[in-house]
This record gives sequence, structure tokens and C-alpha cells, in this order.
Amino acid sequence: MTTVIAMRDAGFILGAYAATVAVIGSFALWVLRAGRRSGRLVDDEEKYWT
Amino acid sequence: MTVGRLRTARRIAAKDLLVERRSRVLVNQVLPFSGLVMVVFAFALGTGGVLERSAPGLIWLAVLFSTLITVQRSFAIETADGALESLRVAGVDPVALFIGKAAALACELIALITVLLGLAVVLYGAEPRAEGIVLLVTTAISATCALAALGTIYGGLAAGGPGRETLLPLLILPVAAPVLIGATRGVEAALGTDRTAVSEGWPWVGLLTVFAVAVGVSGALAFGTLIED
Amino acid sequence: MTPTTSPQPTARRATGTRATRVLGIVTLVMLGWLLLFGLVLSPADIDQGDAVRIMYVHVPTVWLAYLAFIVTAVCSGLYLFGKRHSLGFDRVAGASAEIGVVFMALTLISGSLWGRITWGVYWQWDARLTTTALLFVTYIGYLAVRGLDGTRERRARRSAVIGLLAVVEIPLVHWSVRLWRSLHQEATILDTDLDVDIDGLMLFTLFSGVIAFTLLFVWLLLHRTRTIALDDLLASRGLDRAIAERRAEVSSSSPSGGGS
Amino acid sequence: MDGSGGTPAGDAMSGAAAVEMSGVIALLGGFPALSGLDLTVARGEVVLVAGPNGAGKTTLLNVCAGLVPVARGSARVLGVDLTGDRAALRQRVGLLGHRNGLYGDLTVSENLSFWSELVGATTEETDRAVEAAGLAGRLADVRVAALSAGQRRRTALAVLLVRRAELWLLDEPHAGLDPDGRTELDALIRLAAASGVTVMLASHDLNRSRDLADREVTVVGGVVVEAA
Repeated sequence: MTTVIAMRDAGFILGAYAATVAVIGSFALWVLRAGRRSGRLVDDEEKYWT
Repeated sequence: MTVGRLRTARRIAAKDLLVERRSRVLVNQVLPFSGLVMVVFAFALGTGGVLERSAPGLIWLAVLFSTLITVQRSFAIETADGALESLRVAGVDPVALFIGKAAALACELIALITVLLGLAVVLYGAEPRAEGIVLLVTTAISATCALAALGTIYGGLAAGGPGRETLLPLLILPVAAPVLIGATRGVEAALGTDRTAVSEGWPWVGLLTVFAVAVGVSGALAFGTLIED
Repeated sequence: MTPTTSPQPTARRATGTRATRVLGIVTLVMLGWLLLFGLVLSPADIDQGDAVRIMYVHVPTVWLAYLAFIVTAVCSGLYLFGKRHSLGFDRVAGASAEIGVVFMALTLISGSLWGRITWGVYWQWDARLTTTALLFVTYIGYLAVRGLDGTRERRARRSAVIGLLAVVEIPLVHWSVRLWRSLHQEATILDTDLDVDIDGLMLFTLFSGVIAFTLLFVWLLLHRTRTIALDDLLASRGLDRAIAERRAEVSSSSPSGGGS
Repeated sequence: MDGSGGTPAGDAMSGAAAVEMSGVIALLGGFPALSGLDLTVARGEVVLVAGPNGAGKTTLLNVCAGLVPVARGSARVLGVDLTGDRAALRQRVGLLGHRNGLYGDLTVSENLSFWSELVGATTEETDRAVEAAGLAGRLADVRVAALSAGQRRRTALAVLLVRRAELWLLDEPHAGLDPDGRTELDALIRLAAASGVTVMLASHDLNRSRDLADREVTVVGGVVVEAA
């Protein structure tokens, strides 16, 4: 871990990774949440993937 | 392209130009606005070499902004009293409608560009040279056709319902980038800004022409769907 | 065990299935693997140093964003020209465009950070960057058009047309921007490209990144498409209820024989 | 009195009906403005569509005009299936909604000649329409924006005459008109009806409009509740 922090320009590099993880994580979470919310209101038989 | 379609398109275009002749909205409002934009650019960039060097780009930026307003005006005519709805109920051919609106828009923009070029000579010292005149005219015409086709496509979509006017710049500006780039380089070559040769301008005229044709054809095909509601 | 006469309708499932859960776990593992290799195990580049590590998230996101926009275009075409005008294609087109915009935003963020390290500036008016930025804005516009009102079919048709118009315009934008840069070459140190000498482990890491993001794209696409399908279903069910309610208006406010 | 029995085309068979709708559902932003409407209008009839605000009268006329799509059910207008290709309906239907569909900056005669050129009407036909709408003479050269509400409405109806529309869909045509304006408008509608035009007239002003109509239907909650 220390080697990672000790990289040159660690702030920019880790920032790029952090932004990627954060944006993808929150988008995925938003999609899952929306699906769960709407999924509760629809019978399982009507979902084409079941 | 049937004769009837062209005739309908000509009538639509003639009607748009007649409305402008009667209302003078473009002459009294849009034209002063574009002139003002040209003056404001001078404030922003200061005098000296910068203004002269960027003159071609500034002209086309002013044209682009004015195009947005002109497109809005072009469709405000149709939606103010529900005329577009009447045309749709009457089953007027959307291809003809597209060609007619785009043609009228092109005529209005050409007039605007002519004035702005003249203004650039006065304000920015952008003197055209004799050998660049043909290039200047072809660049202006092809860029105008491209902008008119583009403006009509998205103007029609934005005219479809209330609260859509704000969508127009978002949709037009990114795809108008080729026109802005091409027309600016074309005019640079025509004026000889930065010692560019006239021959350097012709590839850009080619690009603008391809753009105008591609957007024109696809717009004519798409227009019916876009104005549907 | 209580015997049930008819199977009760259940509504326990969200947009996941066993397959997507497996896919999701594999994706997570691959993303963790990518972090490990990208940040720790892969070597620093000779020229670029550690900055090359950004490539492992930057390049996969931009490739997948382009793939997402291709999927949108293909599905728009299938919707518009298909015989059945199946709304399924429209849902995939919309979901894919959303994911593409998210990935492209990431591309722009990671790219500008990378540029800041190697060029010293966040942004450069290079042909590839400019096209990418314009593409990004174009698809934000596409998503705005998807959000306009109208019946489901009209919205789908309109979006498909806008999606296909983008396909006509994108090559022109790209061509013009390239021509612009090639004719206006600015001879500065900023012209160094992002190309790196790739050794075996770096290539392997990049490859892992592409696989991880491809899996992620598929997983997101499945879930997002299903969410849109659920929302459509709810809207149409809301419609049935609204029709029933509207008809109830008739009996409650029975007209007082006004006619004859 | 409505439903005066002898409708001009009372014996019309289904193929000759101007409007045939069954179970039509039409949506306005997800709301079922029409919720399963059945209606038949014979050719040449003048039908008054009555009903409270928000009953679906405007949507009914917009569906007939092809502006609002049929979500479910079947609808034919002048023999053309609205759920299919509506191209054959071109020119044959005219709608006068809350707006007049005119160009305010142009004069009456410029508006009319735009339409007459568009549909290929002769000068004679156009002149006759102008005459019938009482717009001849001085009025013809006045900008539409400068006309009175009643004169604008008559100009809009003159456009329908020029277009030779066979089915007129009039949505609250009397709204905002003074008594003289109404009388002149009614005369024009009667004239059209006498020449065989089918008219569907949505109105609040029942007493007035009943004089015009052969028949009255009441729409509530997006369905026809009473067809007299």
C-alpha cells in the first residue's frame, strides 16, 4: 500500500480511480434501487426475465 | 422529388419570407443583435492583432448565435396561432415543409452573413482579397445551407411542445461544430488571415457541402416524425 | 404447509436473476483484480512513470462508451425499421445511451487527470479529445429528447430518429475536427501522444480492464433495461386504473338527461 | 331542439359514415382523455358534442383530426383507418381549435392565398370563400392580428372552405365572440352544412349551438354517455 501512496502524482492517479469507482458505484446503486422500487409493485410473472 | 413537392416547398418558403417582410423581426431585432455581438467581441478581445486574426471565427460565432434566434423565430411563426397544427391536419408533406422552411431560413441567413461580413471589414479590418472572393461566396453559401438544414431539424423538434425551446441550443451547438470549424477556415483562407493560401480553403468547402447534403437528406426524412407532437 | 388453491402473485424479484447475480459477482471480482493489477502489480512506464496506470480505466471506459453508442444506434434502427416496432429495442437503446454517457464522463475525467500529469494541462484541443467531448454533449441531448413528453410510441420513434441522426453527424464531426487539427498543427511540447510502450504485464492489465468494463456494461445494461421495462409496465398498469377511474366519473356524475 | 329526426345522411351505411369510433382510448400525457369512446357520425350531419370541462371533447376532435393517436380501439374517419396510414385523409379534415392556425403578420387575403396555392384552389373558389365569410372588400387587406376575434374565426373557417374540407371539427368556435360575431359565424357554419359538410361542434354554449345541430351527444369521463 505504501508504494501506491508513494507514487509520483499519486493524487491525480488515485483521483482518477476514485472518480471511476465512485461514479460507477453510485450509478449501479441508483439502477438497482430503482429496479427494486418498481419491482415491488409488479408481479413476478409479468417480468420477462423470471 | 416530385414537382408537387417542390411547389409546396416554394410556397412555404415564400410565405416565411413574406411574414418577415411584413413583420421585420429579423431586420429590427436579430440583425442589431448580431452586430452587437460583433462589437462585444471587440471589447472582450481588445484591439491589436488578436481581433484581426480571429475575425473569421468571430463572424461565424455571431452567425451561429443569430441562427439560434432565427430558427426560434422561424418556428414561432408556426406555433404562435397553431399554424403548424393546421398544416399537419391538412396533411402537408413534411418533406416539402422541411425544404421550404430550410430554404427560407437559408435566404435569411445569407442576408445576415452578408451584413456581418461587411461589418467585419469595418470593425475588424478584415479586407477580402480579390482572388478569395469565389471561395468566400462558396463557403458562405455551403455553410448557410448546412446551418439552415440543421436549424430546421432541431427547430421542428423544439417547436413540438411547450417548454422545449431551451433544448434547441443543446441539440444544435455540438453538431454545428463542423460548420463553425469549416466556415471559419474557409473564410480565413479567403481573407488570407495568417498568410493562408486560398487553396487551403477548398477542402473546407467540400466538408461543408458534404455536411449540408447529409444533414439535408436525413433531416427531410426525419422531419415528419420530429414535428409530430 | 398451508395448501394454496391458486399461486399467489408474488412481487419479490427486482431486476436481478441468478444469471445477473453471477455476472455481477464476476464483474466485481474483475474490477477488484483490475485495481490490484492497475495500481500495484503492473510496472510503471519508462516514459510516463506511474501516470500510465490511469490508462487501465481510461481506455476501457472510452471503448465501452463507443460500444454503448453503437448499441444505441443499432437498437434505434431496429426499432424504427423493424416490422413490429418493438419497444424492447427502444429500452435497450435508452439504457445503453445512459451507460455510454456515464462511461464517457469517466473517460473525460480520467483523461483530463492523465493529461494534467503528462502534458501539464487538463485539456488539449486534440482531435480525439474534441470529438469525444462533442459526442458526450450530443448524447446528453439525446437523453434530453428521450425525456420529452408524448405517448410511449411517439417518444420511442422520436428518440430513434435522434439516435440515428447522431450516427450521421458523428463521422462528420470527427472528420472536421481531425481536418482542423491536421491543418493547424501547433508545434509545442503538448503534442506528445498518450501512446506508451506496452510490455506484457501492462497489456495484460489493460486487457483485464477491457474485460471488467465489458462485463460491467452488460450487467448495467441488463438491469437498466429491465428497470425501464418495469416503469413502462407500471405506466401502462396505471393507465388501466386511470381508465377505470375515468369511466367511474360517468356513473357518479350521470347527466340529468340534458339532451332531448 | 336537437335530434330533429331527418338528418341529411340518416340512412348512411357504415361505409359512408364520416366518423366511426368504437372503444377508442386516447392519451394525453398518460391520462386517458378518451376512455373507450363509441361514436358514429353520418356524413352531412351536424353534431353537437356537449359535456363538462375535461370530459374529452377537445381530445375527441383532435383524434378525428389525426393529431392525437388512437391508443386502443378502432376509429375510421371518412372511411380511413386512423390506426393505419392516414395519408388518405389529407386535406379532407379541417380542425378549428382554440387557436386559428393563421399567420398574424399576414393579411386575410395573404393567408387565404397561401392555403389556396397549397391545395390548388382556383381564384374563383377562393373569392367565393372570402365572400361567404364576409371578408371581402376592405377587410381582405387587414393584417389578421388586427382583426376582431370573430373576424379571425371567420378567416379560419374560410381556410376550411378553401381547403374543401369534408369534415369540420370545431372546438368551442363561439368562445370569446360577441353576439354579432356569433351570428355571423353561425351563418357560415350553416352555409357549409348546407353544402354537405359534416360538422362536429364541441361547445359549452348549448342553447345557441343546438339551433345549429341536427343531433347532440354528451361526453363525460371520456365516453359518450348519451347520444340523442
